[in-house]
Amino acid sequence: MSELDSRLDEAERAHLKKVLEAALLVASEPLPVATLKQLFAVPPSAAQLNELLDELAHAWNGRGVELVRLASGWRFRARLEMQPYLERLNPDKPPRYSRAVMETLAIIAYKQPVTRGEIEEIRGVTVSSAIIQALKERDWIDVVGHKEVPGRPELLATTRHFLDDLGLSGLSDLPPLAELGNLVLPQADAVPEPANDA
Amino acid sequence: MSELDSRLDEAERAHLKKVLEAALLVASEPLPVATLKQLFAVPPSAAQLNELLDELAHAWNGRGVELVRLASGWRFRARLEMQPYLERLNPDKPPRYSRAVMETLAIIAYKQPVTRGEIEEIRGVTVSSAIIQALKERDWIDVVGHKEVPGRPELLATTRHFLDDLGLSGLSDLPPLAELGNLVLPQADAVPEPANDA
Amino acid sequence: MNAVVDAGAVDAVAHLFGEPVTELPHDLYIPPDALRVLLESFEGPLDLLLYLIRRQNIDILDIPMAAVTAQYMQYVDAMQASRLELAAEYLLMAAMLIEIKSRLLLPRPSVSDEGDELDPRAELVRRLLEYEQIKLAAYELDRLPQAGRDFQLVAVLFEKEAVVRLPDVSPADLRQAWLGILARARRQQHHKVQLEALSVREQMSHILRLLAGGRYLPFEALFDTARGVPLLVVTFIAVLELVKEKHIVVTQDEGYAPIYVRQAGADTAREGSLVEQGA
Repeated sequence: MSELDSRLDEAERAHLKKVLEAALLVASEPLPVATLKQLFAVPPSAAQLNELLDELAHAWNGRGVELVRLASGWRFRARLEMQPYLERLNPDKPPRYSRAVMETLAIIAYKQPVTRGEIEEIRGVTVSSAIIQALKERDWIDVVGHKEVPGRPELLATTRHFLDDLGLSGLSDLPPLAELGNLVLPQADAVPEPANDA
Repeated sequence: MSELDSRLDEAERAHLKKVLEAALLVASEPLPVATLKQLFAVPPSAAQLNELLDELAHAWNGRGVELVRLASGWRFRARLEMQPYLERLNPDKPPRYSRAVMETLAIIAYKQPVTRGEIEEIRGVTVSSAIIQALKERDWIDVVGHKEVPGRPELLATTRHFLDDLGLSGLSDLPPLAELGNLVLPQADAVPEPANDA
Repeated sequence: MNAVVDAGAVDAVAHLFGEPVTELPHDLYIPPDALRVLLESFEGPLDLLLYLIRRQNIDILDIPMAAVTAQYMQYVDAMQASRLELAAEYLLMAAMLIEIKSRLLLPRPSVSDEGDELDPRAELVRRLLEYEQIKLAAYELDRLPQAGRDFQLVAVLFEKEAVVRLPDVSPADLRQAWLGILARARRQQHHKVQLEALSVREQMSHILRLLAGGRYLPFEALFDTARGVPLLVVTFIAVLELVKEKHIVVTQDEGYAPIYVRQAGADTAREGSLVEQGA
C-alpha cells in the first residue's frame, strides 16, 4: 500500500524489526534514527525506520515495557504502572529533590539560558553551589556559554538527558507556565489570620 | 490441566508474566526465582513461577533477545546472531584491515580472476599467504580455477558473500575506477612496504 | 547533601509543595525548634510573603502593605528573638516592605515619565507573581514521572566479547586502497594499471565457477538470455578474455557442431589428482 510496502517484503520487515528491537533493548541510552541506521549494512531510509519503529512500539502495547520516542531518540522503559512491583525488588526509594532544587531547575528549564544571578533574582535567595553542582552531575543542566557582563557568569540550560529522564520529547512538552495574571492559588484550607496581629 | 491451571486463571497468568517480563528487562543482573517472588504481594509458588518463566522464555523464541536461566537466575540477553548488528552501534575501536589486506582485496575485486603473482606485480611487493588465507576464511575470496602457466597458480575471485557483506548487488556497484585516476597524486615519498604486513 | 535532597522524610509541619505551615500557633510564640522548621520550610522572603498574602485571600494586585508588613515583621522578629541565623534576604525584604509602606503614606504619589501614577508596590507584585509562577512550575515539574524514581529503564545484557570481531570493509575502503595502488603505480611508471569494465571481470569469475571441477558446458549455457542484451555482450567479451588469458578452452569438433567450453588444464588437473591418489 505505502511506498515502504512496495520495497520491503514481510520477511525483511520482520528481520529489521527484530534487529531494531534487540538494539533498543540492550541500549543504555535513547537511540536516534541516525544511529539505528548504522545497524544495517544497507540501511533503510529514515522514513522506513520511523514506520518500523512505530509498528514496533505498537506491538508492545499492553506489555509492562513500552517503546517511546524521546528528545534524543527511541528507548524502551518500564511503564509507570509497573513501578509498585519493581520497587519491591529495590526498596530504597530514590531521593526526591527539594523545593530549592526543583525551583532552580524550573527557572533554568523555562527561562534558559540563565545565569545564577538571574535565578537568585527570581527566587529572592542565594542559590547554593551544591544545587547547581547536583543538577550538573545529574547531567540535567550544563553551561552553554557565558553572559557578556562583568564577571562573565555561566549561562545555564537544560540538557537532552533532562528531557529523556522526564520522558519529554522537547522543551515544548514541559507543563505550560501559568500566566502571570491567572496565578490565584486555590486556598481551600486557608486559615484566616487573627485580627489582632495587624 | 496442570495443578497451576486450576489455581491461576488466564488473566492472572498474563498479568504475572507481564510483571515478570518488565522486572527481568529492567534488571541489571540475573534474578533468581526467590527474588522474583518478591515482586508480588501474594507470591505464586516457585513451581508456578518456573512454569510462567518457561512460557515467557518460549514466547521470546525467534526474537533478537532471549530469556535464559543461568546458575544465578533468569535474565534477558541479546542472542549471538544479533552481535554483528549490535556491534555496529558500539564502534569502540573497530578492527581494521591493514593496507596490505585492503589493497590485495581491492586488486582481487577489480582485476578478478587474478593470480597471486599478478597481485604482487601490481602492488610491487610480495603478498603473504596469511592475507590470502584470512580473506578465504572470511569467505570473501575463493579459487575459481588455475592459470595455465608453470606452477598452475590459483585464480582468485571475490564471492557472492563478499558482495553481500559490502552491501553490493554486483561488482559493477563498486566505485568506478575510471573516476579515480584524477583523485591522487603520485606518491612523493616512497616508503618501502614490508613484505609480510598482514 | 541534605540541603539539596530531601529523602522524603519531611514532617507534617513543612510539606515540600503543599501548604507549608499548618500547625503554627497564632500568638506567635513559636518554640525555637518549630521556628527552625518554619524557616526551613520557606524558600526565602518571597515565599514567606507569598504565603502570608495567599493565606488571607488578599488580592495580590492590591496588597494592604501595613497589615502584610506587620505580619512579616512578626515572623522575622520571632526568628531573630530565637537567635536563628536569618538569611540576609529576609532582612532586606523587611526593609523593602517598610520603604514601600512609607512611600504609600506620602501625600503625592510619584509619577512616571508618561504621567501615570507609579504604585510603589508594582515591583514587589511583579516579583511575587514571577516567583509564584516558578513555584507552580517547579511543582508541576516534580510531578512529571522521572527516570529511576517513577519508572525504570530497560537494560538487556549484550555480551560483547563472545565472538571475535572481524573488520568491516566498505566499498569506499576499496576505493581508498585502490587510490593507494594508483598513487604508487604513477610513481613506478612501468606498472600499467588498466581500467576495465568491471562487469567483464565479474563475468570471467562467474564462468570459471560454472566450469569448476573440469565440467564441460555447451557454449550457449554460459549465456543467460533472460537478463538482457548488455549482459550477453559482457559474457561474450568475458569468454574472449578468458580464452586470451588461456583460462578456458573452447572446442568444436567440426563446423556447426556444438561448441563446448571447459577450464584450461582441467584434464591434467584430474590426472594429477588420480596420480596422487594412487601414490
